[in-house]
Amino acid sequence: MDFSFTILILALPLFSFALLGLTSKSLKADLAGYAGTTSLLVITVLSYLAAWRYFGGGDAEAGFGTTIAMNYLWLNFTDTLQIHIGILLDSLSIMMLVVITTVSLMVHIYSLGYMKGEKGFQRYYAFLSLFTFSMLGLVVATNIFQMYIFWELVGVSSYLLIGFYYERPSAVAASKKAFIVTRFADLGFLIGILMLSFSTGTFDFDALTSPTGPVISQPAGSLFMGLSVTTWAMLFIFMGGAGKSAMFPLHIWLPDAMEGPTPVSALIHAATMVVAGVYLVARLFPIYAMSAPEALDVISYIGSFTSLFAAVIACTQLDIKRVLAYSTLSQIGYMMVALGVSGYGGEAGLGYMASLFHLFTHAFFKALLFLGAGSVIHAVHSNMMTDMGGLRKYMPVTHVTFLIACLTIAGLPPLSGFFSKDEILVAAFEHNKIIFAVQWLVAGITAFYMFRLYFNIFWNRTPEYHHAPHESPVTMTLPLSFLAVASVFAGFVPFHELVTSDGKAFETSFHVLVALPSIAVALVGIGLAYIMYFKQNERPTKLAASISGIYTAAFHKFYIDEIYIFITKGIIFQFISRPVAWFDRHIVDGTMNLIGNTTVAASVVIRRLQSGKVQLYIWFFASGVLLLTLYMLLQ
Amino acid sequence: MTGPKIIFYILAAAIVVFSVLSVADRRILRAAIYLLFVLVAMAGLYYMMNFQFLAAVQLIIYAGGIVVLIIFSILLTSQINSKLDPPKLGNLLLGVITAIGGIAISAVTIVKYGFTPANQPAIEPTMRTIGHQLMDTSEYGYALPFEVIGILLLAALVGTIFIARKT
Amino acid sequence: MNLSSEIPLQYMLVLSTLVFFIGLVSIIIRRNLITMLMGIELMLNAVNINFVAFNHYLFPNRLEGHFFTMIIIAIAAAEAAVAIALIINIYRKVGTVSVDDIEELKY
Amino acid sequence: MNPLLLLILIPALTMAGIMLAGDVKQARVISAVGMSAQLLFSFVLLYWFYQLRQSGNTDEMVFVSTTVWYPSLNIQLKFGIDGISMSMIMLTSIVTFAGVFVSWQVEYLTKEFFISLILLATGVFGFFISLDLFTMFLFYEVAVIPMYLLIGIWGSGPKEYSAMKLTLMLMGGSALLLVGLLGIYFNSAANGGPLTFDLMQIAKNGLPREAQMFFFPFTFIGFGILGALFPFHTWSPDGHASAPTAVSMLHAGVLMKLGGYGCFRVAMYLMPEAAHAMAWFFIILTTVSVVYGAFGAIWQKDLKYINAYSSVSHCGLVLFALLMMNETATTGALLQMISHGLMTALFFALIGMIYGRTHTRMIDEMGGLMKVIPFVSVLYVFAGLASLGLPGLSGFVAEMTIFVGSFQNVDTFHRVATIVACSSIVITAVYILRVVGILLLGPVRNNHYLELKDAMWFEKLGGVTLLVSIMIIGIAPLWLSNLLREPLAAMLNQLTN
Repeated sequence: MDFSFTILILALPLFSFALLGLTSKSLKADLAGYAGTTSLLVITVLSYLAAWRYFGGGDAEAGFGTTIAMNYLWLNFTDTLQIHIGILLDSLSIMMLVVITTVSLMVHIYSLGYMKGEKGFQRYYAFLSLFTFSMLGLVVATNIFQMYIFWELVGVSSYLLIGFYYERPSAVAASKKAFIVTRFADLGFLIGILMLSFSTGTFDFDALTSPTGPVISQPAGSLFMGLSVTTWAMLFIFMGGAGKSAMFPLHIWLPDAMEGPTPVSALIHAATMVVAGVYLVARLFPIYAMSAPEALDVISYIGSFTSLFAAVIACTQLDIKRVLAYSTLSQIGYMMVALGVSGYGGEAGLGYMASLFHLFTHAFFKALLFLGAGSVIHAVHSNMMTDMGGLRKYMPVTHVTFLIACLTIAGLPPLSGFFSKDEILVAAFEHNKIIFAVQWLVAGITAFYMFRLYFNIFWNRTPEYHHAPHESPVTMTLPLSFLAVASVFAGFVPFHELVTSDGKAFETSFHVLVALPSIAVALVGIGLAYIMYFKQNERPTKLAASISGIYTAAFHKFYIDEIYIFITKGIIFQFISRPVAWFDRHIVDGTMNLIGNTTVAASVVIRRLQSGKVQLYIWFFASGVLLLTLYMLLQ
Repeated sequence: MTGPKIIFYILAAAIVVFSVLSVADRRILRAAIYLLFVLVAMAGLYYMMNFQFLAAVQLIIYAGGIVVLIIFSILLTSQINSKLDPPKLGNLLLGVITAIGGIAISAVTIVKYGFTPANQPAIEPTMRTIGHQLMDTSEYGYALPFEVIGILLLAALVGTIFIARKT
Repeated sequence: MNLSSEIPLQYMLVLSTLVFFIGLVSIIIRRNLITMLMGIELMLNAVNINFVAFNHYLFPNRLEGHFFTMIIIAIAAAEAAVAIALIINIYRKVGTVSVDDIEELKY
Repeated sequence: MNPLLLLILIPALTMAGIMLAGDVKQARVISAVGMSAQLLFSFVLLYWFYQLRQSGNTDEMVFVSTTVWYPSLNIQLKFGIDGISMSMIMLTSIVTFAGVFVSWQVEYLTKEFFISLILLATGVFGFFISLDLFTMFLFYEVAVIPMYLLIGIWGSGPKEYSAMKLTLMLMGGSALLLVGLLGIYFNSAANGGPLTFDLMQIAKNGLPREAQMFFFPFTFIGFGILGALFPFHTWSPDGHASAPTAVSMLHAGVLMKLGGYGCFRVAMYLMPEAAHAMAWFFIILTTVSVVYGAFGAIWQKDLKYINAYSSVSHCGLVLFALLMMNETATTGALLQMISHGLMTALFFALIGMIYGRTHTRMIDEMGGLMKVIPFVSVLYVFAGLASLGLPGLSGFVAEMTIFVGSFQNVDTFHRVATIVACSSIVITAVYILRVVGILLLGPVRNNHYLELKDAMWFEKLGGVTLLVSIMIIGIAPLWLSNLLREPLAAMLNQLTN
């Protein structure tokens, strides 16, 4: 099969970025938006075409293979370590292509309405194109270094988009924070790459992840602190993934990243970029599963903890986008858990499949939630829950789609969230009961905070609005409707036949024992939320007061931000950077000046000899000659 | 005591005495005149050593030229009757001690060193020989130094005019 | 006429030494520029005596010392001319010819 | 005639032309034309170079010409280039070209300014094409001396102090270097043959081990001072802060590269045994440089200081990679030289533009420039991103090559040093984003700034030239990396045996 057309998938957004970036203001705003959207539409079609060809042409029983559509040498380090820029197509990357292009297209369309009239509209679309390009480049990477390259590009486009409102100091700070935190994580990623590539002599995913290849079948022998070099490398690489996917304790940038325009949050900070970490682990999964199981355990614990931690915080936040951000954290935690508890191949790879399944469904419903929230914000001009309420009358489409999304994320059948979450719980149940229990609990909390959000926005008391809120334009409601449909039906995609750890299909079975309790706990969560938030009442405040310690801590995000600020401002700036600057000025430079000053001081002393008294000079000269003569005579 | 010896002693005494006087006298014009005597006595010394031409040059240039120049400049820069400041004691001590030390070192060296007297036949420094050698470019010819000196004198001439002219 | 039988070379050399150091003393103790110049002339002449004497006593077959002396005399003339031009110029500018007062170029 | 001589001749003619120029305008135009010709000629040279290589010429050096200049000491005028010098020449002509345009508005003693600037560039060109240590040193001095005048006359702030400091420290470096070079010279005959300054000849003959051990530190530190080796880097912040824009550009962009180039071509290439024996010490110094410079930059408030410290960090990386002594790391070091040269030149050009408009370089006095002077600001963001190693811009290519290369050394010491050096990419991000955040983004702090004019055509031309070069390297690095790598195999063979 010929997949050479896929090069357009990379080329088009890059071209549209260059075009929009270079012409910027000279292009009319509308035109820029349409140009960007059109190019994305083409890309979406191409991705679907690729998916259709790929899955249509392969045989699920025998397993889908890997196709390298193109591969250009970009830079060579040594004879074996070379960076190629290429396109690798397998079930994983095709799935990601579909998700990214779909959500991105929706966001492009949505932004036509949402961003209308904003200053820098062209810039916005240019950045979106850049992001799309980077994200697509990331998922089709043929080698880990190409992935790193696009990983960084994704980071910078995220930086640019978060800081889109660059005149707002909070946006600037948030973008800076996001970039630096992920950059710190990328340092780990880079070190991991260096270690891995050195011990294996290759960057190529093909060679790295082939179960029969040299990398996995010949595990690195030497141990360091009880773990093999490969394990360390994989842990470092996971650090990069954790940074991008905002796993605890590198999660702090994500809530702040909500300073960006809402569609951006939907695209980057909910559906696509933040799952790059999951994608990374999935991409290298064979190595994790076979050469570094300890690393996999770490991943599952971190994922599990993050999901619980974030869910608790989400219950207390008032900014609706932040609630959604913490919800994203929590859901990505789910995906990580699923990967962590998975094995490789066949039935054992259930977790892997479940993780990607959840990634898939989550992309739709979380994008929907964000876009819905954006629609609400667009109408109310505020992010705060306290400024909202009773909006169901004003915004019917938004209301319905938002409700669907909430039900989906709560995991009620037959919506897509139920299926994917159920698979994850099954995988966890089979692997580790404690993790299962935690995830089960989190499912309940998720339902609770989502419906807290839902009730607070669309029901509850109706505050005084300055202008009556109105439904969003069709450019915004259309994507909402589309995503709602996708959220409902995405669960019926036969993932276990398409995207599996070894590419071969396997059978999944429905576990009543797991499914029923999870539905039950979701219903309990929804019920609690109904009691507390459906109508305005005193219960929430009372409850908050009764557990004020935990509540305040959660409300302040468990003070992680403060710890970070203490470390960066307090320790790195004040205790390293400032002394270094001082040291440089006063000690190093001081030494140099001291040398200079000593010379000057010495010359002040010596110049006294040059008195301007000619006769003295003559005497010096004459007596010098005499002394020399005497010396030579006496020899 | 032969004739030459007597003449030498007289000349030597004149040279030393007048040099000392020229240094010691605080009236500057007199000092210049003492210098003139020293130079003339030296011309006599050259004459004794058979260098008549050199003696003549000494008389013409030094006695006739330089000393006159010095006297002119004295007249231009100071009063006839004014006396020079007495030397500073420190300078005097330094100078005299250095001079005595130097004289001692040199004299000892000179006396101790055994000069081998010449055994080649002497040539007469006649005007002809001098003229030939001065214009000669072969060995023992001094054409190049002669020309260089010419240029030097020219440069000095120009320089002097340049320095001394009123701006 | 050959003096070597009458007067030893050393006499000449000692004489020149005496003159040389008297000149040196003159430079060191006198502060008037013209007197200092006279001291220099003395020293030059002392050197001339040496040259001439060496020529006469040790190398009578050549005229090197003779020519050296001539050249020195020429240079002395040039030097004196330039020096006196400078002295007069200094006198015009500063109003004195004492070295103690002319020390702007120190440091 | 050797075409390389044109590299010196064109600037010389330009200088003569400026001298004859009637007024300021003519002087400008003549320098612009001259440097454009120089740039064009470098491209032609590159083309010829490729042609020669393609026609099967595998000599280490091409375009070699030798003239004995001073026979009794065997000093030769020997010129020749390989891939490394070729790329350095390209770098120099690009930066000089941009520099001339950026200094378009110099008002005071314009002719003299351009003459000094081009004289400096001539020295650099001469240095890169010389194959004779003596000539090399000569051109090195030609490049360093005009710096004093340029900073002392056209600088700002405490310019005399800075000019003095910079010149004296670099002269101190030269003194060490001279000792080193003479040491090499007088030992060059130890294994037979006459005493020589000829680089290739010395490399072939080899130097005795004791001589290497003694003179390597002199040579390395001598060049290292110019390459801002810790702790001899303090001339850089002060010097750059006071220097006029184009001078900062040339200095940080090109002159500092002389240091790295010299360290490699002279110190390490001629004295491999000593280089091996002492590498550990200098690796520690350079690792400190890398991290220390980056941390130092965080606390600065003056734009030029920030960039100067960032240069310390980046140039530290150059020397660090050179000392790793393997092909990949060395390629990375050379890439980093070029990348840093372009990037830092762009930085200084932009800082000059900003300073020319706001009359301050203190970041906390400015803010929101993005809104006021978008062109300059966008270029600044690009320069910043290149500096923090964004893929698609040159910094990434260089840094990654360095890190991958350094990681090829298996022992723990090199590993730890590499990881420490890697951490600089995070710190770099911190200070770059800090500057971008305070300086360009956020609300406009000073209402006067609202009336500022964006870049003029000549400023745009200068800036865009640099940016495009950065992007070309960043997007398609393979040709450059191959160009640099080509002579390395032979040279590193020398180093490892």
